Amino acid sequence: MDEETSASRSEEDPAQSQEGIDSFDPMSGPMLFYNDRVIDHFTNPRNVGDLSEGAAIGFGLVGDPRCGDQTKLWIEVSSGRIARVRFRSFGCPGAIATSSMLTVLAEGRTIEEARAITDDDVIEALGGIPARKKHCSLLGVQALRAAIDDHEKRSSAAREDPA
Amino acid sequence: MDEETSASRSEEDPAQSQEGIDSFDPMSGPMLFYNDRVIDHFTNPRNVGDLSEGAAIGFGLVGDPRCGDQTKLWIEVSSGRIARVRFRSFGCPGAIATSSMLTVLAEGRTIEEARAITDDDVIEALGGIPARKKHCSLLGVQALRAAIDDHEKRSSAAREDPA
Amino acid sequence: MIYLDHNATTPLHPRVLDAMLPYLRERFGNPSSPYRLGREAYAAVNRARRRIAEFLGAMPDEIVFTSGGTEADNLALRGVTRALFKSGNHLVTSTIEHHAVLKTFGDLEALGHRVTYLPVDPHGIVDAAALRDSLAPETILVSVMLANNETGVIQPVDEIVAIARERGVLVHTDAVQAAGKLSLRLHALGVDLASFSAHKICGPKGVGALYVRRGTPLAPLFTGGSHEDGTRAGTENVAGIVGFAEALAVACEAQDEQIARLGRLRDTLEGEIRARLDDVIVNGGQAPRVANTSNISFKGVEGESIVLQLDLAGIFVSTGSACTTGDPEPSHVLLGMGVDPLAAKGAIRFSLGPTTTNEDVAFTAPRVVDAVRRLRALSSLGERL
Amino acid sequence: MIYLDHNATTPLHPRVLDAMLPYLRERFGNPSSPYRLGREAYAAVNRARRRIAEFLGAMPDEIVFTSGGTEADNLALRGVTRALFKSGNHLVTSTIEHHAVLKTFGDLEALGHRVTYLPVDPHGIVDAAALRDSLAPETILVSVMLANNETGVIQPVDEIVAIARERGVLVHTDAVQAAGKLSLRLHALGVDLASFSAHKICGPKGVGALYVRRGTPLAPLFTGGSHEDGTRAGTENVAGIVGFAEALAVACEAQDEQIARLGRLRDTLEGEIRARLDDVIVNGGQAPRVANTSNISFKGVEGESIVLQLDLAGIFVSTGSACTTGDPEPSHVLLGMGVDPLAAKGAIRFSLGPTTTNEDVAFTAPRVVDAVRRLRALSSLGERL
Ligand SMILES: Cc1ncc(COP(=O)(O)O)c(C=O)c1O
Ligand SMILES: Cc1ncc(COP(=O)(O)O)c(C=O)c1O
Repeated sequence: MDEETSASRSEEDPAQSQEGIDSFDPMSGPMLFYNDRVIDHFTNPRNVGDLSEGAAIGFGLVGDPRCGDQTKLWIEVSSGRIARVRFRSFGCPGAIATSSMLTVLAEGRTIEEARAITDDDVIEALGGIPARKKHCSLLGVQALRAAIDDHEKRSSAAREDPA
Repeated sequence: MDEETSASRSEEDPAQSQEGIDSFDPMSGPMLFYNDRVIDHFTNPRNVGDLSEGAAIGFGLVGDPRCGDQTKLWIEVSSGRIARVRFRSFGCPGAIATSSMLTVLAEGRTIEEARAITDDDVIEALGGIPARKKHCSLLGVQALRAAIDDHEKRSSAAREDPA
Repeated sequence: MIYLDHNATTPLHPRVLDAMLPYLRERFGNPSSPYRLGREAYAAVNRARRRIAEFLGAMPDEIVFTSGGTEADNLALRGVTRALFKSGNHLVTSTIEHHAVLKTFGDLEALGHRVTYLPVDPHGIVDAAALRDSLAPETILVSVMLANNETGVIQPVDEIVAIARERGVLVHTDAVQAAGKLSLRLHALGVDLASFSAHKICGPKGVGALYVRRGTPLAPLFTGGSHEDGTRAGTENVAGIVGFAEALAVACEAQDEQIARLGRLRDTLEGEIRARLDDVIVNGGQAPRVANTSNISFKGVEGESIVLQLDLAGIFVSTGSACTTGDPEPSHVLLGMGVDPLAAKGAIRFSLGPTTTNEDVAFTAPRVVDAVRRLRALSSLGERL
Repeated sequence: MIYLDHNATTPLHPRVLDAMLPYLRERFGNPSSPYRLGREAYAAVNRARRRIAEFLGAMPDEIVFTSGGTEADNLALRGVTRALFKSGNHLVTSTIEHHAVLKTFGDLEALGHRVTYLPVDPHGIVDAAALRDSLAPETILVSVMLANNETGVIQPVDEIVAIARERGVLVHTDAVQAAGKLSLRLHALGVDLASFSAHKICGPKGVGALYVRRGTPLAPLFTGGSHEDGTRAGTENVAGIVGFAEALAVACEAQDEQIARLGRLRDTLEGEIRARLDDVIVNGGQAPRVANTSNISFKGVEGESIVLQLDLAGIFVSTGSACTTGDPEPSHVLLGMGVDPLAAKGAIRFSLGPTTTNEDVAFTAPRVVDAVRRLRALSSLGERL
């Protein structure tokens, strides 16, 4: 037996226990062991949608849906801050909930602050997600960074070509 | 799977079914699946004991107790018939019951008739015994034949040496 | 709660529990024990064996009890392979088998056997003709399932038997998802080995059986006491075996009626969903299927998200075979049929059972529609449909 | 009915059945299913795993559920042998193991492994010193049971571990007859693998476990879904696993008290029999034994005849291990100890359990005496005693 997989079986977060369930390991086993906050963001995702083209906009696209999940993310930057953020995801509940939480964390932040958001920040804000689903949380973070890059490219293009 | 052992699983004699038991295969499985007649001869074996030495006596001993069962059998012959027969057995219930039944079948028979008794006769008289126990029924039959041989040897010795 | 995942497992039928309880209480003997209590247990195991054999069109001595479908599959494949290792090392199966079969062939490959995987057509039917081309002098065994667990598609096992027989090759079929859903007459079907699992037919978990046609060479998977004629050692799960027989009895008694009823419910479910959603594909929908199973791809959404949303609504369905959930890969069964990977990722298996009602289906269909609409509305693939 | 064959199997404790019933009724989910019903089942299996680990002094991830003691033994022996086939092919065991171990070693010999069988002394204790001499560079595994099923004699597994450890050889112990009868702290004992079976401790038949110390190389016996961390495929027997944990809990809670009580009853039984019959030998009576087991040879009679006569009186005992009854050979355990074949054929195993009462023993002893007297009176060996 592999020490790592095996060990994970006994880890446990009692906060994760749900009605009718004696106790279970949220970090292992069947993958839909999501906590209530994740389920809330899956059920009522924040900031779903898109933003129309414009100089203040940045767009990021991450993930190939044929072999995983996909997230698209738009930001609108105003005075160096993320004024608005929107996303769309094709993916599992983890992908949807982490993208949603990411938009909450990003909104109102400066570009630098937004770029510093990590997948661990997202996971922490959600109160944890199943171990096998951790890669999902990277989607939103990467899409945000791509959107920031895109916005910077556009703004420098706009500066260079102010016609 | 061996055709023979396998086939035996489905053979069944409903007459063997006992109180509290839906139905089972008496011919296979755990070995103490004896019917009531066998159990009667095991519980109340007929003709247990021995006969003291004498010209009319024949003695047979069959089986090595270190590697199987053992039966000792005595006959007393009178006018060419088996007037009395006694046995002792070290063995499983099958050995005891078949030896007991054999003595019942032999008593009163002529020497020729007694010699013709087969293990199948004993089994039939008992209403069947588990397949794995069939070899037991040979013990009594062989002991009887040995006793008849012994008796014949003694009588011819007596005839030759009528002192 | 609406349970539409009967291909994953089923609730115990009340008659099954009633049949088991005496063996969990006063009739606790070990079937190998030589006194009355043991004989009673032994008789119960053999009675179950006879009943099961009768329902399956086989002989009692051809039924070997196991701890489930997985063990039955392993016993068949590993047992024949070992018994016939001198005759050859080539094995044939299909790309859409259950993991209990596929992973076992994978392991046999690692041990030096050669395995051919027969392809399936777009309807999910194994290409029996391809079997003929794959057969070699060293082929010893073909294993093709009777009904697929994800799509319900019925496989041409009779054709496979006909082709294999000509060449003296043994045939195993994983019949776990066929029992209770199709009429099974094993002697008539002509397979040499067939696997069954009690918990798929309202029996208990942890019990199954392997049918082993008389004369079929088979080495045991485990050794010990001489239980099951030496084919499978270990104290028998008496209560489980008794429950298995009762479950099969219940399933077979009501089989024709259930098949008709579940077929109608399944058609209603598919009809309602298709009437209200575009870009929906019923995988295997054009093939002969067992009546209880419907595998539907909803393009543009991921199956797991549908599963969770329905779970929150008290409806239990799955994305595919239960033991591969947790696996982010799209179904090997659907990919094997040539389903587009995106459609495969949006697949949901609805599997109905004896307790499924009209109301269950009436409640479920609109919630599926809502879930798919909502998820499509937030999907990044909206425009790709 | 007086049941004195607890080493063959045990009645389910009522608390065990109560713990199982919800999983045979409404909590029927498949532990691999991703929705609530599945998670509930998954949680139940893992809770059982944690409880069992705690009672055995192990970690939860070191417990692998199986279909019983026989499968656990096979998984250990075949699994290590396969995982370590590159390291060597020499295995060591004893002459008094259960058939689940002995026959498996026999099969491994047929597959080309070399097996050394350690002898036992006249008290039934495995000669641990002989292990040292048998070890070779290619030795990979030693398997010696913790308590013998026929005599109850406790084996020097700690010494065996000490010797094997020095040489980097893995140690398996069949602890099926030790659970609930001895304090078990597996980490402290130092074995790498240990087998358990629920039905020997008032749990259900068809469930067992293998303890696999972290880091122990082990190949699976069967493949399929990724259950039990990939070590043992197949849908879990949820109710059985829950019952197993409850049974171990019941056994461990009352263990010290039961050991003392059963020891007194066992001594009474042996005392009454010896006081009233000559030519009686308590096999292993001079060795440390688990408290519930008494193996007595009655010279001049055959064990099976005693079993039947007691059966007719409503008392259930056996001649030895249940799964070899039906086998006319005298016990390999007793012969291994050097017991005279005639005495071995006259051996009866009395094995007491939690429900055994003073009255049971008081009723049994005189009936044993009567049976032996009657059978001796009709025995052809009368004069040989
Ligand atoms: C087709 C098929 N084969 C085998 C199995 C395995 O059976 P079990 O769950 O009894 O191990 C299943 C169920 O998971 C199945 O659907
Ligand atoms: C020492 C020992 N090992 C293994 C086993 C086999 O366990 P199971 O009956 O669960 O297959 C038994 C019981 O028969 C036993 O006594």
